[in-house]
Amino acid sequence: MTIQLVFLARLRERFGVSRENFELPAQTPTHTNTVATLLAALREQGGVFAEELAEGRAFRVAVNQDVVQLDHPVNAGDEVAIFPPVTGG
Amino acid sequence: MTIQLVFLARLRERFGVSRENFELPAQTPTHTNTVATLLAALREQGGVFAEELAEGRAFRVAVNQDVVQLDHPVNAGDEVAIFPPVTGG
Amino acid sequence: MTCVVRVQEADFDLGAEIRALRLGNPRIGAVASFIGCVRDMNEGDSVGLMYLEHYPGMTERELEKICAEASGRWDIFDALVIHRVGELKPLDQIVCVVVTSAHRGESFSACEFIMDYLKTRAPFWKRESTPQGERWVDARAKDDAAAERWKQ
Amino acid sequence: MTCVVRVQEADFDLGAEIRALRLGNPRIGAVASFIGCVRDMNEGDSVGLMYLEHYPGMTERELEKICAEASGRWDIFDALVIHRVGELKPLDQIVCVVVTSAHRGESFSACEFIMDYLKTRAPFWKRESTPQGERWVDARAKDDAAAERWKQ
Repeated sequence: MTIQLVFLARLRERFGVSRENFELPAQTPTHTNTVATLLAALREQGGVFAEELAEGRAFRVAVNQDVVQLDHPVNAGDEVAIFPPVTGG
Repeated sequence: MTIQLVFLARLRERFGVSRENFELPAQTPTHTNTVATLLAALREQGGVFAEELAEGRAFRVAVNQDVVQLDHPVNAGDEVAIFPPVTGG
Repeated sequence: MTCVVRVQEADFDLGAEIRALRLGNPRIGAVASFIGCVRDMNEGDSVGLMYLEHYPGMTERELEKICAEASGRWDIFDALVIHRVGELKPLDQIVCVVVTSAHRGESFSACEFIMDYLKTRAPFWKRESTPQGERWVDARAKDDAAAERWKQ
Repeated sequence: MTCVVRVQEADFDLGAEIRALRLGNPRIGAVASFIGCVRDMNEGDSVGLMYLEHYPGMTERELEKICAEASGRWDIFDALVIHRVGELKPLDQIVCVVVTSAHRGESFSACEFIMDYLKTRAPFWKRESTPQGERWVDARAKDDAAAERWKQ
């Protein structure tokens, strides 16, 4: 299944991309995609992805523009944004 | 001894005067003038003074432009203002 | 800390006051401000004209004391208080308070503190004209409670 | 309750925004407002240009959610948030929040609440140019603590 990834601010610069389509293994009765499975798939790319998205690093994930936790489901067509803690105002 | 009385807002209107000199008995070794003795002297005038300055009525007293309590001394030449609770802003 | 207090009949322009305070102090990161204005309703009655009386001399001293207290409690750059007196009508501005600081928490707290103390300590009195005639506005217990909480 | 959110590169005029909100609502008795601006120093380094990035779409939604939460907690008439993005320099305005209400307590609380939540939830990121080069500003634990206190 295809989702749309969005990277912002420092992570956009580190990954060198702001928006891209990403292929996740299709869901099956025994495999549900969540933020956690997506992050695992991204880390498998190695390099800056493995580094910046390592557990314990400070980043946030929004699915369809709502900030969510690791167990939140990820479905085909979702927009999943990954970004550093916010620093506005 | 002479002090200067200032009445403001509703009390100015009720007493029909905004500023006047007032004679208090001179201080002696056994008699000290305070806000309390001044108020007693004003109440003795009767009428609206007795009514508006009765104990339990809501008014404030400032001596030389500082709000004070009943036991604050009053000396010759002091400016003593009596006014309702404030309602600015 | 700079403290400016003005008691005046004339209206004021909050935007211009803030620009003047900020001009030339690039350390200011936060500006909290408040405007109090005349509503056309109070205690259920429609209000026409309003008259604001004060105690000249004491008013300015009290406002300066209030600002000095705020600057003793919080790290702020400026405190500005403008309070109008005389005749006012619905929609008119009555008072503004502006506080500047490096970070927002200090300016918010100091601004609200100044307003709460101003409402209970500064010698201003409002007289409203209603369809039932003129009346002096009573002090509100709510204002005393608002000022009281800063004593904790 | 009216909630207006604007994310824009252009500067804003707080005085004009307040006048527009007050126009035609004579029930407004209190206007609390806040401006955040670029300081020329941050974390001890002098700052030149600053760049503000955001997440279009989500930003507006978050700001509207923050304002709706404020209006659920306090009795307010209007909440206005303007947040700038793009290149900014020292002394530039970054953000303003304006809240109107009948009495002052509600507008003060709602205005500070909106700023505290904005700082921790709205997807904006600051990148500063310092003499040592460009750097993304780190989130401040102090901001998380400020937002946390409203959960009591």
